[in-house]
Amino acid sequence: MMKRLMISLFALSLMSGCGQGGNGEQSAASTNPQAQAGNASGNTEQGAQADAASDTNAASAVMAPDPDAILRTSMQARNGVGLDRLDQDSLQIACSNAEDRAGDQAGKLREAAMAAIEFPEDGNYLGDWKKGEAIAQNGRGMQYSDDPDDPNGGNCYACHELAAGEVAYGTMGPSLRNYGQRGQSEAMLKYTWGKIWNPHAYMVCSHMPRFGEAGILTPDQIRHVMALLLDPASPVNKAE
Amino acid sequence: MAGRMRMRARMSGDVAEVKVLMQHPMETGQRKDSEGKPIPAHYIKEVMATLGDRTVMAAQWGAAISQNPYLSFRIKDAKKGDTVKVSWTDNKGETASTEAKIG
Amino acid sequence: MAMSGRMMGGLLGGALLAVGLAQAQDDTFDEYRSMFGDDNPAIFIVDEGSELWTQARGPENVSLEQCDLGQGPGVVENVYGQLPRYFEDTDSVMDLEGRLIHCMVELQGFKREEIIEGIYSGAGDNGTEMEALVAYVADASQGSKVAVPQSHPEEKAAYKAGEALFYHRAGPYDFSCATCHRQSDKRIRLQSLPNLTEAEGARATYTTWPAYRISQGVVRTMGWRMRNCARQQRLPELQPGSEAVVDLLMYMGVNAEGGSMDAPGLKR
Amino acid sequence: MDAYRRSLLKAVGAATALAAAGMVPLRALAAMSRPEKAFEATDPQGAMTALGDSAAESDQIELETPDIAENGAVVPISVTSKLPKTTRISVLVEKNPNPMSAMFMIPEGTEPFIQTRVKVAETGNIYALVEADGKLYKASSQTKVTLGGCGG
Repeated sequence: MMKRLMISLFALSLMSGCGQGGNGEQSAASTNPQAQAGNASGNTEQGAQADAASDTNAASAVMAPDPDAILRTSMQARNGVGLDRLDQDSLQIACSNAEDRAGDQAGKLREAAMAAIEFPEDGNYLGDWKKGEAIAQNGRGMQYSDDPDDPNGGNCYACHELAAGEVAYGTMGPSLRNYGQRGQSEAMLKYTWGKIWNPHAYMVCSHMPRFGEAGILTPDQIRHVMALLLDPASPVNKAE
Repeated sequence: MAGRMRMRARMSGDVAEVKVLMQHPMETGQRKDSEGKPIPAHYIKEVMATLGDRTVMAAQWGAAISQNPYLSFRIKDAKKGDTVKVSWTDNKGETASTEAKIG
Repeated sequence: MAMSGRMMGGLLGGALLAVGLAQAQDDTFDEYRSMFGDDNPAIFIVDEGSELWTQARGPENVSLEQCDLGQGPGVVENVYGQLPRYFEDTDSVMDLEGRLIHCMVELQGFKREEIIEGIYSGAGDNGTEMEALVAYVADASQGSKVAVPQSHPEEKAAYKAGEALFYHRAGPYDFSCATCHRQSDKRIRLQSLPNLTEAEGARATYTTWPAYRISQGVVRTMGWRMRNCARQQRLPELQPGSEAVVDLLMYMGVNAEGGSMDAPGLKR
Repeated sequence: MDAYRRSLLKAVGAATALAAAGMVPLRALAAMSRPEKAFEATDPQGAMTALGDSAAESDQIELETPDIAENGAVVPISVTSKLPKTTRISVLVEKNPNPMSAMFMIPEGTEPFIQTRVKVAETGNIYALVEADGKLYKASSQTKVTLGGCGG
């Protein structure tokens, strides 16, 4: 049967990830992006002291498990979803820990995430909120049970409260009710777009998917989601 | 899958409380299986319950009763040890029945 | 700032000091679930499982009554809460489904690929044999205490591997098990999410799977449940009885220590 | 494996069904005529009129349904009638393709109480129609049906 897959000594720097912690995402309705960014960097110093305390002594760890290798023996490709899906990038490796911290790599990862955001060339950030609502409701996309020709959904309702009247919303992320009250300043458009494109630009090791960076949603789809959030006519910004 | 039934009948005060579970797909005819083939309508249409030779409940069902139907009813003037029998007939003419003594 | 310090984002980011609004609202569906009482159609599937257990089948035309689920050949009572565990004959840690597959191959002569091919029912299909067998074995453990062993070195290693897998982030959505299952009182849509990193959530989960899924009219096993989570992580298809399933189940089972088995459960 | 499985289970089911050959023949019970027109109606009003003249609202009918159902495939309901001489209880689900779901005959000596589980297509009303002393009464209750799960 399957012999346990072990590797003798595993580079522990990855395991002891710690550092720039998840900064509080202040309630959506009342923050402006500058304050947000300021907070994020302020945290790095606190993160640094925490690193030193939690570093485990490399010698004491004898056999560390290798989840990547275990998964590759435990899974099979189906409908075009192959083992390549298991390939981790540096962000995933850095964030794969109980603390959800990226340790000394946090700053580098955040800058890389911010730099790679592709803002709309024509400067047009807002699409059709009705299409945005459909994207937010659609939980499918990129699963081996999905039709690859169908557009991916955003599944925003999985984690966020959005439109008034939609009872079936999740509570993993903050409520986005009345997000439109933040207005449509250049800074707000850039922050909201960047947050959807790659949340790690603002909070490294966030559990929100990188909708733009990972190619889950197209720029057009993100424009529609932006409208759902910011268009005054959107049910997100309506009382009832 | 159809056929199995489970019934519990117990005195609760001076009334016999009967709970029945029936194994039946209760297909509406509008569903498809995992290969996408439509599943034909297949549901219980009539249910009968007797206490000894006295009819204590009769029902006419549509396909909107949930799969593996659950039914509960209460009988007056019944006592421990009496036998309750419940039986059903579906739209394909299949039948099943079960009986239990009131506990 | 209306709220300061680490708020919801902190929770989302999993910072240890999660101040936030942990609204411990009761579950939206408590009323709905309580109206089912204990009349669970899983009993029909348990009956089928008990018949399958004693029926001579497969190329060898023998029953499963010699299958050792950890408490000796043919012993079915109170085994579920002590799995996964290390098995001498295969020199590996195995979970219930992996063990049942092993017995169906070694004793009854079925081909492994055949068992795995149709192991879980699709939407709209009747239940499968594995689902019935697992329902039967789980039912026979009703009320017994969860005591997943950590005595053999391989069992300890499986727990460690399970914990590492639990926090492992991969796939286009960067999800790990922890994304959904490391916080309490959280939900995806209206689906409440047990926190599997601590006793309460792990017990509530480990002791109520397998479970009759009212929306599908079949009993769903933990192997099916994990395969479906991996599918929604946008990862490839997780195989029943595989090492990742065993390690993750070891992690959940040990965290669920002391819970009392109450399966098959009744779930959405 | 699955096909093999199905044939096995069918055999078991058929055996059980045949064993029931000795049960009371249902057709013989005259009181049991099936209101086909009600079951075929595709709107609640049509189903109700097929059951009898207009039903008056009554607070003597306790209709218990969950405020919100995690899944529309199985919605527990219970109906208790406090109207004297209750002889029939029917259950209708407003937004179902065929609202008429079930009719229960309540003979003398049986409590005017029924509990079962029905499919509810979408958020809407569930109606209990009670025939008591030859007249028709009704009560309704709203149940919200959500798409359970994580949306995947």
